[in-house]
Amino acid sequence: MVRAILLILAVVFLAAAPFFGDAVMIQYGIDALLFATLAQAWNILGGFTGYASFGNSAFYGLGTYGTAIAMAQLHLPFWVGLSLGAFLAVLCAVVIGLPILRLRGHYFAIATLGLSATLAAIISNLDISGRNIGLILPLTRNDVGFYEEALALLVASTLTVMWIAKSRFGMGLIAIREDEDAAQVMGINTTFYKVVALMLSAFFTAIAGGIHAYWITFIDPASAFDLSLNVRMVIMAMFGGPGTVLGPVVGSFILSAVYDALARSISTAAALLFGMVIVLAVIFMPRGLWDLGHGLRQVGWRYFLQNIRLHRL
Amino acid sequence: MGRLLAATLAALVMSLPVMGHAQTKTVTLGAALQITGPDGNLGRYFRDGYQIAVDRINEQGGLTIGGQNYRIALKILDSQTDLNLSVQQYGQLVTRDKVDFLLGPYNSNFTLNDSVIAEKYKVPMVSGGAAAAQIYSRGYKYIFGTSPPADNYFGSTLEMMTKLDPQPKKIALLVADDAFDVSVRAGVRALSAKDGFELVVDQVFKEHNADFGSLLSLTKSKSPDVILMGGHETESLNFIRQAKSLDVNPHHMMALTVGVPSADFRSALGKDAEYAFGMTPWMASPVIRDRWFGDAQKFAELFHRKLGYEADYHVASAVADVETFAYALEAAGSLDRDAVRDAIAKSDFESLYATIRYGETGQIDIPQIVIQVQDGKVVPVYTDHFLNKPRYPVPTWAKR
Amino acid sequence: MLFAQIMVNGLLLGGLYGLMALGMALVWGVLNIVNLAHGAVVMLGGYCVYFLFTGAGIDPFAALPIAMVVMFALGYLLQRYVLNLIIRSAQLNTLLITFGLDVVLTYLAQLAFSADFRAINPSYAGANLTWMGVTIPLVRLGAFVTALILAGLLWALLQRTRLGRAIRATAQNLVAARLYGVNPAQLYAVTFGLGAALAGAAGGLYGMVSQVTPYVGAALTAKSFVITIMGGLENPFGILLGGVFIGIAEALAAIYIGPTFTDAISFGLLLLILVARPARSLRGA
Amino acid sequence: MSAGAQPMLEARGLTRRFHGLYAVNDVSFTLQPGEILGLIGPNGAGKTTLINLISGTLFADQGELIFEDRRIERLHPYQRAHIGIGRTFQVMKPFPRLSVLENVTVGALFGFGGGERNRDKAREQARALLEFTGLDRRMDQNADQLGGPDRKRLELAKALAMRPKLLLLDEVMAGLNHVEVDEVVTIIKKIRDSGVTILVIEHVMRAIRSLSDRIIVLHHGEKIAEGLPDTVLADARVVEAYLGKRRA
Repeated sequence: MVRAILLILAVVFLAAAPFFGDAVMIQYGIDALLFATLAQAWNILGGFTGYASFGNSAFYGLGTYGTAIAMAQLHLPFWVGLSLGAFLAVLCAVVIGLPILRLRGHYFAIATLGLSATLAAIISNLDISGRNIGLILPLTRNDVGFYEEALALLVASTLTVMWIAKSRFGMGLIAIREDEDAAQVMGINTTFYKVVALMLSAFFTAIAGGIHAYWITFIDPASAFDLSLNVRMVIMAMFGGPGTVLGPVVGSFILSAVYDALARSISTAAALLFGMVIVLAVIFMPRGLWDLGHGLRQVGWRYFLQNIRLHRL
Repeated sequence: MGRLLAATLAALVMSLPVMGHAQTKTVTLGAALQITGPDGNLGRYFRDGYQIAVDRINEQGGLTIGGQNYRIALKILDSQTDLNLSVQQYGQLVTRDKVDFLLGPYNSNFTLNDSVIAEKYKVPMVSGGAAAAQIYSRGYKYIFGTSPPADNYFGSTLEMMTKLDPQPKKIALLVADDAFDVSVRAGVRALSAKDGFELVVDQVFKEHNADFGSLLSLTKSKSPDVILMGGHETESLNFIRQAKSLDVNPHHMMALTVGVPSADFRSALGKDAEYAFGMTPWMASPVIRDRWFGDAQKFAELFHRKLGYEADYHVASAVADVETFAYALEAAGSLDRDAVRDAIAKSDFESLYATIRYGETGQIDIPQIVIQVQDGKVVPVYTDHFLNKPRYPVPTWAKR
Repeated sequence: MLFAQIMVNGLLLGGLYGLMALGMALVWGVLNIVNLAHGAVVMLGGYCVYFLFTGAGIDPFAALPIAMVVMFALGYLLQRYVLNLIIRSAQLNTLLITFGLDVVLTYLAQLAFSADFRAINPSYAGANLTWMGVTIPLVRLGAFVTALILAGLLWALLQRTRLGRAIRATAQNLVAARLYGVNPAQLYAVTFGLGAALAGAAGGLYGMVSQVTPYVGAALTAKSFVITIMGGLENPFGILLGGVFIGIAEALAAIYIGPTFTDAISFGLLLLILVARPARSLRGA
Repeated sequence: MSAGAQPMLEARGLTRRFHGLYAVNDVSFTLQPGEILGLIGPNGAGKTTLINLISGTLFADQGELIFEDRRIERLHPYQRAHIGIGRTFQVMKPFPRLSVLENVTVGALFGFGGGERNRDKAREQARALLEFTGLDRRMDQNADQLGGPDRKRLELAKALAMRPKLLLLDEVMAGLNHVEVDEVVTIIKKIRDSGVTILVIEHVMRAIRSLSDRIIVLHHGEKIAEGLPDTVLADARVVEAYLGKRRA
């Protein structure tokens, strides 16, 4: 109960923030909120079922292009574009999810990566998507509006994950992560569960892509299907705690802030330090902040050494 | 943290002289450039070009705006060739760092995105490294560019070709699929239809393509008189090296949109750069006068002395961007953004880069000078008349 | 004639592709690490050969073995003191850590060598010979032959030596490897080092036919993925064959479908092969 | 085994090959409601494969499976779970990072008839089963922290939570000491008394003899004997194939 009240307060605070912060804060906020949504969306499949998708950038790209094609080429309103993007992404999740969700481990990761690269290559050859040149959307001077939309999307995705974590459906997803063969013989329709998780993941990812497209007003295949964006989703979700409700959100807020601070103060070496942070995080806190919190409370700083002892050769 | 502290201290020290003159005020220009990351080698041209122009203007007493003496300050951030970060940083420059005006990043793609910030906050931005038509055709009012339109890049080359003997007929046109090169292609197609050239090869390849084996073999099989190639520097470099190794020789000549003017490019190619035609909107010539640097040649010498490498048209274009603001600020007589914006639109001055006049859309239109590598040096060959004798027709790889 | 030329282009390019993927396949097959920093190691190998050539005047082909030794050392250290620490962690973590390493190596290279592109340009770089109307670039032929030799050496090492048998046993299971009396930590590091050495050789050759910048890595990693999947993890020559297949497919696609479709073709093929293979044979790997 | 009785499960000519080798070859048998059928045979005889075929973890190359009048050989494992087939794994498959209670809750949430929809009710059922199997003390521990015997119990509790009509037990007593074996035998008998039909693979002869109503013996994938425990265990071929091999 206390937790629920705290969360509601946090959301109210975030919703009110743009009326007190300056324009950069809002801009930074939009980015951070969208990233958190992407991490949370990745978490639905990656965190709960353990299927590490590198194809979320494909859903992001479809959301982006759905919105852009609707607005720039067909002159339809924004919400129609968002729906089109989300529809394309969810459709793609069903069609491609069925065959590739049979693959496990690295093979699944690479197939999803191939999906994203293939879609990017196809989009860059289509006239309706402006080929490799990209599309220009109309300019809107309403960053506060974009901020609130991004926040609403993050809240919606987090509520969805909250429901998953408490539901029978979520229990099924977790069972798949823990042992898929066992989950099957216990009566879980694993294919169905995985595809639904992928669809949910695709849905939120696509909407985030659509909002970002309208905000930034220019998209091209390289930015819409950016693999490094996908890697960032994974890192943020993993850093926070995969398969938890708030881990991915907290993780992505922290990493966004760290990255932003690095990029601002020591510009040139920021990416380098970010790479090192990833390496160190994987070594010393491979299960994310959530686990780190528990671990530190239980065994203190020895938690870090314990991780190495547990995972080294 | 230590670095942050050091940076703050440095900033303080740098701002000291300004504080010393109570009557001198500051106008700040800001840019987020690709200092690191894949575009880092070209981003630094803009950093150095902006910096040398600002320093020079300040050394010579700064500007007089509305009767008040001003110095120019420059705030440059490194976008690390990260598009998202670049947009964020431009936002930060405007709203948090409170810079007065914006200078553009390198390349069309970044400018397409970053100019949205300029438009959103109604801050004039002058960009020196973006030629794609899309940037200027959106009806935006606050973006200006000193790169000539992409669709006319090969204009002077094709014009020259009509005057060459033997007269070339068959053209192989190969361009990348990015915004800039697609515009280049559209221009060549229109012009070659007008001038009666035949496009025997007309292919678009993927941006960042590294292997041209198939395209070169196809080209060879069509035996063109001329190869026109449009792509980034890396693609152009691969293209020439692979043309040599596959023994692909156009009968008469090969011309490239980018690369030839850059020393980096020529030294990477070594002898294979010889005879290649290219283009530049700018040469370090003593006849191009400039208020602060004297003339273009003097500028080039100064630049080389200070920075240790050769200035090319990117650098000159960057200087012209800063000078655009200098002239416009003096003309507007205030730092009011809309007044300055209108003054920029009315720009008409001689710079070491070219005569600066922005067209309807905000883009400058100046002709490309056809250049050729002759004995390892870049020699201007043609503008609307021959400047020097081209080495033509070009010998085959085997006969060099 | 054009067709024959295209096939030869594809074949020769494919050999280089195959060599690039060889190291990745070895590490993947034996250590079950999909190394996202693979392309970065290729890139470093390229710089290594470049500096040996321009700085010390060593012929690029002669510089390959030196570059391989240097990259072996780098790979050995990375595995021994970094990757071994997390080898039993969740599979995704190996992806993440190698991604982090990729970023670190790329930006270190940028700091050390700047973003300028470097082409390895020996006097014979553009030389070629013509045979029945088909032009064969000498450097690419050299690269192809080098790829064959290195694949052969790797095969011999794996099949004919005690070390090789220990490495193969490790691929089956770790306990079996202990029977060879080899310290697994050592063995892992040696295997990763071998993979890096092969990547280094590929980098040197890549610098000769193309150019090296700190940022070429990601594209090369992606290409290696595709080929590794095509070629399977079992046999070095299978990998080379995978490379040749992709090389030819791309060369043909560039002419007969359109040059902007090469990526769509190779990644589409990757997807197709993964989806079409029987699920069981891919499980758990 | 009167001809008129309706069998719980009937297998006809079940066959499964791996790389051309027969793991299970033309095996037929029936299982009556309320019966405990013992399945024995030396290592590699195909016992686990047979259970995999019944639970759907593997598909049969040939043969038919009839469960309560219904052909099921093409059903997916989860569908078989829904109609009432539950199993344990020889190589135990607990959900390692879930608590013991959660592990069993999963069984209750899914399993027969699609399971209990409400997570709280499912948890209550799971709690009851943990008491039944003697695991209630370990309820809140993670499954990967359990010792061997407790893992066996957990495996059993998970399968029971599915409320199966037919329970397939794959070596639930391996590695247990005498006292523990007796406990488990008692539990299994109780399960049967509650109306569950059971197929049990076991190496512990003492247990199989006291548990089974009937026994079938597999050897090299083929059924070589079937009948009452005492008869089968005295069969010369069985002694040679199975016991003989064990002594060697």
